[in-house]
Amino acid sequence: MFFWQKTKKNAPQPRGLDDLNPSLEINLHWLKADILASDETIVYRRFKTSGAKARDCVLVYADNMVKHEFLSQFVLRPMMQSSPPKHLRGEELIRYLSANVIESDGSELVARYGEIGDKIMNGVAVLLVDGCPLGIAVDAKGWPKRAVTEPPSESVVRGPRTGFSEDLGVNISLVRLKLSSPNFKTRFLYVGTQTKTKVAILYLDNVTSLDLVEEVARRIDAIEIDAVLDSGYIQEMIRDAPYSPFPTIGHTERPDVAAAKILEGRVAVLVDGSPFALTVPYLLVEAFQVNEDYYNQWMVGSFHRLIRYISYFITTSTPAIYIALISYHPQLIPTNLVVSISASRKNVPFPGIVEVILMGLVFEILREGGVRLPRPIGQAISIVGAIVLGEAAVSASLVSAPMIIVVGVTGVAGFVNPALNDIAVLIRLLFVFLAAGLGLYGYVFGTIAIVLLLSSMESFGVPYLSTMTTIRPQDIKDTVVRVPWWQMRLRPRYLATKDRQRLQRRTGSKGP
Amino acid sequence: MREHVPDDQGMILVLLFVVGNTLVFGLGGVAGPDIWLAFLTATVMALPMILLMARVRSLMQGAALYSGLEQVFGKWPSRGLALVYALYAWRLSCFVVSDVSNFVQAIALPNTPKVVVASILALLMLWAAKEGVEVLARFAVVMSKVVFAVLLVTFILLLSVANPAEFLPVMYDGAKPVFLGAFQLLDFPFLEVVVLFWVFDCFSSKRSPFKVFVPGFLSAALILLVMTSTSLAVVGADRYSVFYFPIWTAVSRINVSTMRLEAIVGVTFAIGSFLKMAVCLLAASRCVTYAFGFSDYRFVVTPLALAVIPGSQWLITTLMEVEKSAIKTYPTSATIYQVVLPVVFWVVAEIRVAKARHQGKGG
Amino acid sequence: MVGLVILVYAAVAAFELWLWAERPWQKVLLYLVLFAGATTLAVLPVLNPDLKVPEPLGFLEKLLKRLWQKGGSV
Amino acid sequence: MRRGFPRLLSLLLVTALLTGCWDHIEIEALEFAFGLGVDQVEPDYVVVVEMVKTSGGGQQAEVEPLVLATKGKSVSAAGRSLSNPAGLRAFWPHAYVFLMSEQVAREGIVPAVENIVRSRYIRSTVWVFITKDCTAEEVFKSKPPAANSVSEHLNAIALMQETISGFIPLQVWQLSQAFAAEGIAAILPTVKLVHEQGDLVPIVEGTAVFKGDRMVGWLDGHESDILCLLKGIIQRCYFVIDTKVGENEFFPITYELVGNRVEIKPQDKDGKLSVSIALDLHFSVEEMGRAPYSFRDEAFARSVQAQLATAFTHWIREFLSKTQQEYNADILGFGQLVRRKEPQVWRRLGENWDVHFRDLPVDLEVKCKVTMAGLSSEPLRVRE
Repeated sequence: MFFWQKTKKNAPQPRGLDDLNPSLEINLHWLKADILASDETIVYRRFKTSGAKARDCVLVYADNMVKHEFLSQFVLRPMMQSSPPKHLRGEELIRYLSANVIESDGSELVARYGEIGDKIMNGVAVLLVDGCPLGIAVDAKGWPKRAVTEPPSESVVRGPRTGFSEDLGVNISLVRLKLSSPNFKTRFLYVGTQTKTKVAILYLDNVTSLDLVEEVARRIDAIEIDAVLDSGYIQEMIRDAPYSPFPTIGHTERPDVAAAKILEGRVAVLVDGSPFALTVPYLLVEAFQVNEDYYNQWMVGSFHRLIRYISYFITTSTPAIYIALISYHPQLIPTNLVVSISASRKNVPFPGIVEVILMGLVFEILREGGVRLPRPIGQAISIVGAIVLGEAAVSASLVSAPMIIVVGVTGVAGFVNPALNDIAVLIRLLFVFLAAGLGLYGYVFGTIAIVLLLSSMESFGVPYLSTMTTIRPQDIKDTVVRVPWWQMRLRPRYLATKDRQRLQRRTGSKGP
Repeated sequence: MREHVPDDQGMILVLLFVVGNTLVFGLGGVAGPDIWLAFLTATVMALPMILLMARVRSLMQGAALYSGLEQVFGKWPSRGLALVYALYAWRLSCFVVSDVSNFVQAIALPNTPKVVVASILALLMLWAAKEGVEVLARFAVVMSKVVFAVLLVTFILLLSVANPAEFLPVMYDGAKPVFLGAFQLLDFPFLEVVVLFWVFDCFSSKRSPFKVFVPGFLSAALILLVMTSTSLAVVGADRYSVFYFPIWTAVSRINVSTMRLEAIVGVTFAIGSFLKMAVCLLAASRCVTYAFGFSDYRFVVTPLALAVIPGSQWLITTLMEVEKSAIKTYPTSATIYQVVLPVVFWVVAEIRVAKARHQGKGG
Repeated sequence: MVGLVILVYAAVAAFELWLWAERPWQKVLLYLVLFAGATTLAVLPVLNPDLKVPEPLGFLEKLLKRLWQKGGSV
Repeated sequence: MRRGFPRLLSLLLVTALLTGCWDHIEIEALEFAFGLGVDQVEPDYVVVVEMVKTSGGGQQAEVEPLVLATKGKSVSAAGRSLSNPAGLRAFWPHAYVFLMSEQVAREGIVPAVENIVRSRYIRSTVWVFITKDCTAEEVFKSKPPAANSVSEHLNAIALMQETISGFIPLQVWQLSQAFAAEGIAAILPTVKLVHEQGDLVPIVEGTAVFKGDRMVGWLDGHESDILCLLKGIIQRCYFVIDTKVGENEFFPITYELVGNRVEIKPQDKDGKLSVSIALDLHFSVEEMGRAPYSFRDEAFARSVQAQLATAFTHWIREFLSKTQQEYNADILGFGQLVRRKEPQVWRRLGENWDVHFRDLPVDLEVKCKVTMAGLSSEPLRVRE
């Protein structure tokens, strides 16, 4: 199915599975010549223990992946000062050192070259002692980390400021801080034949259906890929409806959002090295929900949400409806308007559809340019481009003035729903073509097609339109509007299969 | 693979199916000012048939359609029945496609060949029918919200120009026009619900056929009654039957400043009709495959849908014939499909089920 | 025109058959029969624009009409 | 997952291939027809069209009216043939008004109106007028002071009927409804030209009365107001009545009609049909001139109300005799009312309603009430 599966490397590392040799020199030779060959960031720190029978030791680690003070203070110093009993040999000696000398909290014994290689790559220092066929892996991970900051892609006015960072452990703890309950479970999986990236599945075991958790785990396990550099890889590999442009897996940079989704019965997937948590199942309504809806007063939140739906309608449909109206149904435009549109199009050489596509293209180019360029220049580009080009195009009679408004409104409305904005471009194009061919009825046929596509989609067994395809009052309380919290007594039924009670009946300060 | 439609979605499916392509046509025009009486009469007359259908489905004890049919009627009779209904459903689907393509041509696109609209519709319904009844039901619920919103707005606006005196005098020409109107309504659209018998695969409980069919049908009847009567009160009882599309005409008289609303009604009509034709196609495919003993129906959808394109152009060619088919129709075949066969099979089913129960007790 | 119609229908049929995962002969047979029917239906009206719609129940209709008229109502 | 993709692809492909642009029009190539007039039906149709020409492009749009007249075998044929001299395609759905000359109206308006009722292109909300003492062409060629075109001018007037008064605006669909209904005769408002600052300006005043589709007579502005009153149409018209105050002094006082409730009931007593009209009129006093009286004076108020009732009874009687005896056209729809309320009677009399209508006794009961007197209760007093 995916071509990279075929290029999977199945030639094993020559020495990877071999056991360590008692001789330190041989071990070092193999490490330098094979496992860790041609890697100049690896540090081999030679030293000796004290006492009558000083032993030769080497501490191997990758530079900048470890905490150097920690190693000096809790491994090197006690080792150098220690004098292990003379009679200890081999494995016994290693066990003694691990138990009595090394002061680190995370240490384990390693026996194979391959293991040593993996550990060192992950920021673990390995201590080898002459005469022992085992090494001690000391957990001294310490690489440069980003602080927990406010996520740039999902900023809020009201709400917590924390965002995920690239460290899996930190991320899990951020979610756990929100959901400090023994029901909160995590499960680890490792993905990537090269990277062995750690992936965590987070859920609440009294809310989420275990089938869902199993399904997620099964799909992640089935991934065979060399590397996972971001959660985006996993997102694309485990999603439903891969040919549909609509997202079927959600992602967020915010622990509060992840926690809220888990509380509704979803499963969150965190990937080491990625500040984006994935949440499944993902429904269409979620694209229109923003965490601030829940933090603000409910009427305000509902209004903003309504605006988001309307904007999406505007951004996908305005050009198509405009085209349909001016090229097929001028009778439907109010008389004054139709006269002025007609007048403003008098000297424009192109038909409406060419104008729409031309201007739409220019808009997308400006946007892309603005995104990729460094921020200050980007802004200048978009402003200059938009104002100068628009104005000049109208006075040069290349496009008509109403078209500038249509394209402008379309573009601006698109920014309201970042999650669906990329797809909006595709939908818009489809609608524009259909409207250019059959007028409003073409647009309607396009809408029917899109709704059909959406109705046929599922995300992890849950219909994609779930909350929109029901007329049960409880299930539509959190869709187009958000009713107040005291009204949302139950969790959504299509997700939370076990404990549906969100609100105890008598709690909540002012139930009506 | 069992396809299971939740009761509420099923109800909306029934509702939209009935309302579907009916919305713009001048139904029950013969009844004149007594149109509301015709609607009530037709509803009362249709209700036993709807109950009967629900009852037969309920006798199947929640079994899936195919196995349930064999269990209740026996293998060969039910297959024969399926073949007969395949023809009916397919023809109905052709009619609806032709309604829409004629409507679109008359209202908006006079120079566009009807085949083009019919082909696009056929393609869309092919897709929809292949996705199955679950997806169709979801589609129905999503779209129903648009349809309801449009209907509500147009209804309120129509009220402002409606003249209630148009309903007077009551029964000036006696009960005959009322009954004539009611018979028309029974045939199209009320009893076309028989098609839906073949569409639902299985129900969640013994009672849910009733929960799906009865409220769905009743609310559809109510919506049609309200919309049709209101537009009659706008257009005028004397002019109502003159127009091909009275509701559309009525809406075109609303002036909300300078906004023109009739396009929205046309759009609603297209959506409802689309659902209806897709459901009919689905039913036709299921009947055909069942008649030939296949459990999967999806593979015959494409040829049937492609047959609808010429079918819709051939069976009905002009707008004038659309009216004929919508209002005068084919009373004989309608009676057979909509009344005679269902009644016969209901009786058979009752007898067989009772017998089986008796034997069960005896054994 | 006729050739084009037949060509298009045949192409669609071939394309869809190619998409099938497995092709048991019963299914293929029914599929092809139905497709042939559809093609005929598409071709006939092109060949003969005045093709009448068959009314298999026409005799019943006439009978019924006579009965209605005898009954005096309608 | 293999099936979703080809389906979407084929959908796109087919729609792209199939959607030609048979009905595609470019909006800038259209010329919007705002008004249509028919001046003559026999032997050839004489049709006038008012269009607007748009020009400009860029920021400032300009709109100019353009009036073209032509002859043809039918309204639509003539209308279509106008595209040739205009050089642009006439676009009808935005038409505001439809005018017919008196000659057409006298000969029967069905041949002129039929096209409008049937047309897909012309909306049924077009205003219909009869031109009095002038042709439609003259009306379209006149110069309205404010609006861009005559059609917009007439449309604006029709929309302001409630305050302008003196006519009842009608749209095509209402006309066709009146034609189709039993027991009601059609009416149409009339347009005439008046001199205003050296220009001819079209105004709407009065009503043309029809019997069947032929015009049988006129009602002037005042009679139209009475008609309006009796039809229950809200119209805030002014009535200046010489009101008797005190001993034998008469002062012209201006009253504004602020509310009219009408109840028209057919009554069938012993096989004798009559119609009773109960009117409940509310007035506000707009202007009293030199009349030195205050509406705080109850006796005065009562006398004024009584005088109003007398005046209106008189006017209505005159109006009724004009419609019943002179025109014999049931423009108030008594017949329709009888049919709706007393279907049994209608069965008996409907056949030759004309005859019955001519001598139909009408009971009239007019109640008048002055409910407002502006902001001051006292008249303007001048100290001598």
